Amino acid sequence: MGIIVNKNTKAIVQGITGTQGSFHTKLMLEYGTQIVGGVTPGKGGTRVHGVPVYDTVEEAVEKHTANASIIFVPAPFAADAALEALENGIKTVVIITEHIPVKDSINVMAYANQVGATVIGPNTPGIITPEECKLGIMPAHIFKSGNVGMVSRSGTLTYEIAAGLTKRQLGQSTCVGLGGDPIVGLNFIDVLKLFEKDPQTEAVTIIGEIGGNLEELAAEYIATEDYPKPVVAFIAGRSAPPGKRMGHAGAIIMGKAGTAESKIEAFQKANVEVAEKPSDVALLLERLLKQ
Amino acid sequence: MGIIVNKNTKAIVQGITGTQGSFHTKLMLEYGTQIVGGVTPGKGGTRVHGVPVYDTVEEAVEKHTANASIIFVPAPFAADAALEALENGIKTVVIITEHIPVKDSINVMAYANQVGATVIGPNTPGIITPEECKLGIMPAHIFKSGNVGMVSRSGTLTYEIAAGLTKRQLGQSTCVGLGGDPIVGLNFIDVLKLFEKDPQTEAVTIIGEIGGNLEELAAEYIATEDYPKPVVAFIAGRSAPPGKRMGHAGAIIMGKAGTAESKIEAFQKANVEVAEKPSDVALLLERLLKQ
Amino acid sequence: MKLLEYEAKKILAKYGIPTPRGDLATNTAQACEIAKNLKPPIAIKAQVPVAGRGKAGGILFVDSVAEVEKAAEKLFSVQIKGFPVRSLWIEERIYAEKELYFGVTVDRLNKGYVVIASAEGGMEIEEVAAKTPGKVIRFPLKAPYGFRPYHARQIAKRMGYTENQLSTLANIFYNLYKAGMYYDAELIEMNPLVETSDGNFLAVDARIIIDDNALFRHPEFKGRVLESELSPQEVEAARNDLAYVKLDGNIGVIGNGAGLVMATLDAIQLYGGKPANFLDVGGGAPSEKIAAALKIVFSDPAVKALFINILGGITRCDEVARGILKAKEKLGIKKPMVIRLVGTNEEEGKQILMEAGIPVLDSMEEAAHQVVEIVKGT
Amino acid sequence: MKLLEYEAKKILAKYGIPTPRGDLATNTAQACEIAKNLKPPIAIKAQVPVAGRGKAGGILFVDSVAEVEKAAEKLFSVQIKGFPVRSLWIEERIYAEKELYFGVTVDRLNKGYVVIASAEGGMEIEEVAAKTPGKVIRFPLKAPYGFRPYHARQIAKRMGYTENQLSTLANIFYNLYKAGMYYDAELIEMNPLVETSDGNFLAVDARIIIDDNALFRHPEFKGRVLESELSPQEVEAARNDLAYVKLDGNIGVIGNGAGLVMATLDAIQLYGGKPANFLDVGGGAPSEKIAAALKIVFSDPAVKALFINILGGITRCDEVARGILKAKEKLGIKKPMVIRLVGTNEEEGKQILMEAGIPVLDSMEEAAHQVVEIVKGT
Repeated sequence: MGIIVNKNTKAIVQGITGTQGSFHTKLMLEYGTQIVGGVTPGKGGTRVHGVPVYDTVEEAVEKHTANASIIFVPAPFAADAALEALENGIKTVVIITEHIPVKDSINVMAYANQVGATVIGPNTPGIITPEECKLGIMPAHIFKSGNVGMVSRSGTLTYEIAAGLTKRQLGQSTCVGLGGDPIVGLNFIDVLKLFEKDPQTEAVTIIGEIGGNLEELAAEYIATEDYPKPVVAFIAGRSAPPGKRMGHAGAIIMGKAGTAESKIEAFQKANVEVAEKPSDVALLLERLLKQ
Repeated sequence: MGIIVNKNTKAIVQGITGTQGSFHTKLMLEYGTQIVGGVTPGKGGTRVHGVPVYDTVEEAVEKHTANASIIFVPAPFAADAALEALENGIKTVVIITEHIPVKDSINVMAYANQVGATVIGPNTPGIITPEECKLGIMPAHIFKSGNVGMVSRSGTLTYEIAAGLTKRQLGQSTCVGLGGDPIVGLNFIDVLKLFEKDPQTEAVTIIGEIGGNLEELAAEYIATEDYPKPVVAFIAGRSAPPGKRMGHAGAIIMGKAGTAESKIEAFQKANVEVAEKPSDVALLLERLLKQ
Repeated sequence: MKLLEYEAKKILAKYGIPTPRGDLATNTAQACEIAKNLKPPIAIKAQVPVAGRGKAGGILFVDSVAEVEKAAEKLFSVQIKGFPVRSLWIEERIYAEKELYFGVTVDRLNKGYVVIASAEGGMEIEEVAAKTPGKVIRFPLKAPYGFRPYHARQIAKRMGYTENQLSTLANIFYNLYKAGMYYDAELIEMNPLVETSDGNFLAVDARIIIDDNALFRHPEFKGRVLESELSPQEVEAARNDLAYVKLDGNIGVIGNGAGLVMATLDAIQLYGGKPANFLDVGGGAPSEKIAAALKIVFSDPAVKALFINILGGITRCDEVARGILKAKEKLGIKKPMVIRLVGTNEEEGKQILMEAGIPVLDSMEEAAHQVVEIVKGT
Repeated sequence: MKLLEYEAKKILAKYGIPTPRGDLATNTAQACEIAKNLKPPIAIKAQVPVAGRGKAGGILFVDSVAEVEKAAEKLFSVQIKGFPVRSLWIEERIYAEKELYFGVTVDRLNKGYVVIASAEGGMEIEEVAAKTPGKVIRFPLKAPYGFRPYHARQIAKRMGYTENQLSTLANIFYNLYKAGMYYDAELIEMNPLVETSDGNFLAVDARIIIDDNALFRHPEFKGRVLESELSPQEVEAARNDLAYVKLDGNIGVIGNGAGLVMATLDAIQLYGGKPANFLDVGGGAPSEKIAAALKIVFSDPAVKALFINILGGITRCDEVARGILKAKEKLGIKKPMVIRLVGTNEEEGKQILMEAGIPVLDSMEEAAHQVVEIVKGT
């Protein structure tokens, strides 16, 4: 099971003929992900690692009843690719591409909201439900199926922590990379809600970092909703100097939020254990899961 | 009763301080329409014929729980006014203004559709449910409450026919002016559906004219749905020379539709009586209602 | 506002859409000069605001630069569908491997824009659409999202294009849409959009009609109205904000509201008469506007009698009556007038006219009948 | 990309937003020349890309044209928050009856733009927001509809304005929004937007930050990057597409992925060390990029040892190892390095380094501990 993607997910790869698209298609196929088709305008009729390529999402969806898409399309065209997927009925869209203009991302999220679809990213390593489905660029071997739900804003730091969990035999239900951009499709709370309903998930780890106030809001949510599963947080950036705020407007929106201090305090107030080092996450989870 | 507006309608007037807005506010008040407020940016705090004026629809709706609006705002700003009404929860918007750019009207209709609101016009004389509510600029004295539903694309021609009905003691349930623009909020079929459900309406008259294919579509609807109330149609423009089509695209969309001949033929095929002269409408209705 | 071919092509070029090499000539010498820089064969195209110009002899083809002079002279000397030729577009003639159609216009039913495309374009596109609707793609656009690059690719794909041609064509489609939206076009179309033997695409003809109501957003077109293309009556009507259309009968018609005026024309015809014009004074016309309307109608020598049909709502009958008297006095009108006047300030209006000895009727149909009889009697 | 005040004001002026009369000077003589055409008192404002410039002495006010020279000379001779002053904006000083705030920025939570406005703007706006949140209007915008003229009027109204001022202010708000959208601004703000004693409004200071990811849509800013405002290391990092931030410690850090690098800095600090920098090589860095990263870090004389923390995903450990050797050889690096290398092609990478006599660790925390101990020992 896990959340969002599982062994029944049938995905297409948009931008499949590019270097990254082709390379990761191979890795995702090797992992067992059902990649049913690829899309690159002008390359319809070819194949990439055996996967048929189409000119439009319309055709790929028609022929393969795909329900998910992973996007490797270059930034200037990535939002258009996401809208193409959404308009053609794809309900899970993972946008790997980084450097997408924020205005474009805003339009994608508004449209996704309107059609009731889930967008992961942009600028995300993707999502993996270990041993079922990997829609992303994360190194597969560090994950293992289990009962810890992971949700994170960063890439390699997540791998670091996931590898630590796996090493201690703490498998993962699903690991979601929210994406590093200011505008992303999911926030911590969205994913917490999904983990709450997922029977496989018995504990959750939130990997946050400085900037924004989504960690603070997640902490507040956990406290006010009395979140029923144990949560361990890790926040990167404790040693960072006071960040540059985005003008007065940024300061007004954020108030005191955004620093590691503010985030850690918020989690502690919500009775969420905060790991000091990446390797502590596994130790804290072990203890909580034993209780 | 009637459709769309009735004695419970509480309306605001957008552009109330303009010449037309002020003049027709007076006439609508005299007719008994509940005009609860007016809106003209920068004129908040004043009064027009005793009606309080606000700077924003937000305030007017908040203070008076209005549920309808009639717009006299000049064309370049009229679409914005309509969106303001729709966003503030107004569910019936009558746009009297003519010469609104079609691109603007398209956006208004899309938004109205999204929020489930009814737009009448633009470029319409408005709507009247005689002896209950007049939201429009039609001369009131020619109307009389009764059981004929009227729906029309034109202004004075409707008055001509309404006056003819009233003279012969055929009162009207509601008279809807669709508006003369290419993009309007309601079409004949929408109004036919409403009249079907209205217990007061016992017969319907459709007043069409050359151009477009909405009359043909209405005829088709009446035939295929076996419309349960008698309908009489009048089509203006029998003597018009073959019209100028809008490029190839127009010709492709319309096919043979658009001429008076095509429309009359369509109605006759649907067993709808078509009046030869405006005064015949009353005669045909009389006969049908007696049956 | 209809743009001429050369104006439309300049806009297309600005949006990166390939068009044949060419330039505009307002006289024969200029036409020859332009032709020298082009590779024959050459097309010489009359710039007139009408469709079907090709069939009407408005486009000539020549095989050498030497022949341009004669062709240009010929076109400058004729009228195309009633329009004098004031300028020519001289361009390289393109041989089509295939003629496509692509356009964007307004779709009443869907309350939005619609894209129309066909792999079988050209002059016969309407017939293709009528006979084999399956060959024409109708793609309604959803506001406020509109037409996006992937929609353009879907259409190019459905038209049967692949590989580089798919992307090239999709770009042309998308750019045409952008041009249309920027210019508030009610219609923007390329027909034919030609596919050449080497697989390239060029817009060989293009048409743009700009939404008159949106001209306030496009001050660059201010003062462009080509009065020379209108009849004197049409110019006068436009100046007075009156809607006037010349017809070929002998009964002048003035009314308020397009629907009512159309119904008035119908009634005249029903009783065996022939209307000389359509003239709508609109709503709330003051006496000066009414007087101007009379002047325009009577300036047509074919008019033997006038029928004025007013149903006063915003329009006040007394203003109409005063306008009629003003015009009668000023122009010394002797021809018969039949006047139907009801509605706002009806009594006052009737009184004014009756005092001047002009009878007024209540029924439009009776009045129509009467004016037809009068003209029959003349 | 942060625009300087004068660039922001030129954009505002283009969008019809009133700003004080003024012009840009790149030397003192020019400043005096500009001042001659202004009505004193005059404000002389250093053009530096930092907030809080006023408090840092970057803005001087003088009461006469004669005093401009001295003030300009002074500003050209100082640094404001570390930035040399290369140009001055000379403008008429405006006395505020009231200082307002208005800005548009990106709101993560609502996944859209948000308008922020306050009738109590000025330098203390953050404090106003923190202490009396009710005095600050937050107005989230709904894509794709965005901010419309009536939203602007609603906000002006909520700020307490009526009559003509309401419309004037709403126009300013709406135009600022349009400018922000056109330029893909992550932030566009006027602070203060001044209401003068005669009831007019002027944007006395303005800030625009353009979304770097959208610069491909704005070729007009190409080549604008003010390298003179960056340290040599930052310039070198930008050229190599590396994310580098100078910190004030003595342990150099290189890693892949911003989160991992941050966690690495945290670990160093946890064990009592002080990081000298943040350097993220990003994903899939080839050996040349790794070598460039080492060069940048070691060009900082404060660095006593280097910690390289690589968790290979797209990044290949063998490439990293080769890059380290390249740099070591080329730069003759003698300072100690602690390397943690796991993930894709880990074995190959380890082998390459071990053959060169460089030890490799598996645990980032162990490695962090080790590098701290090494530096303590130096």
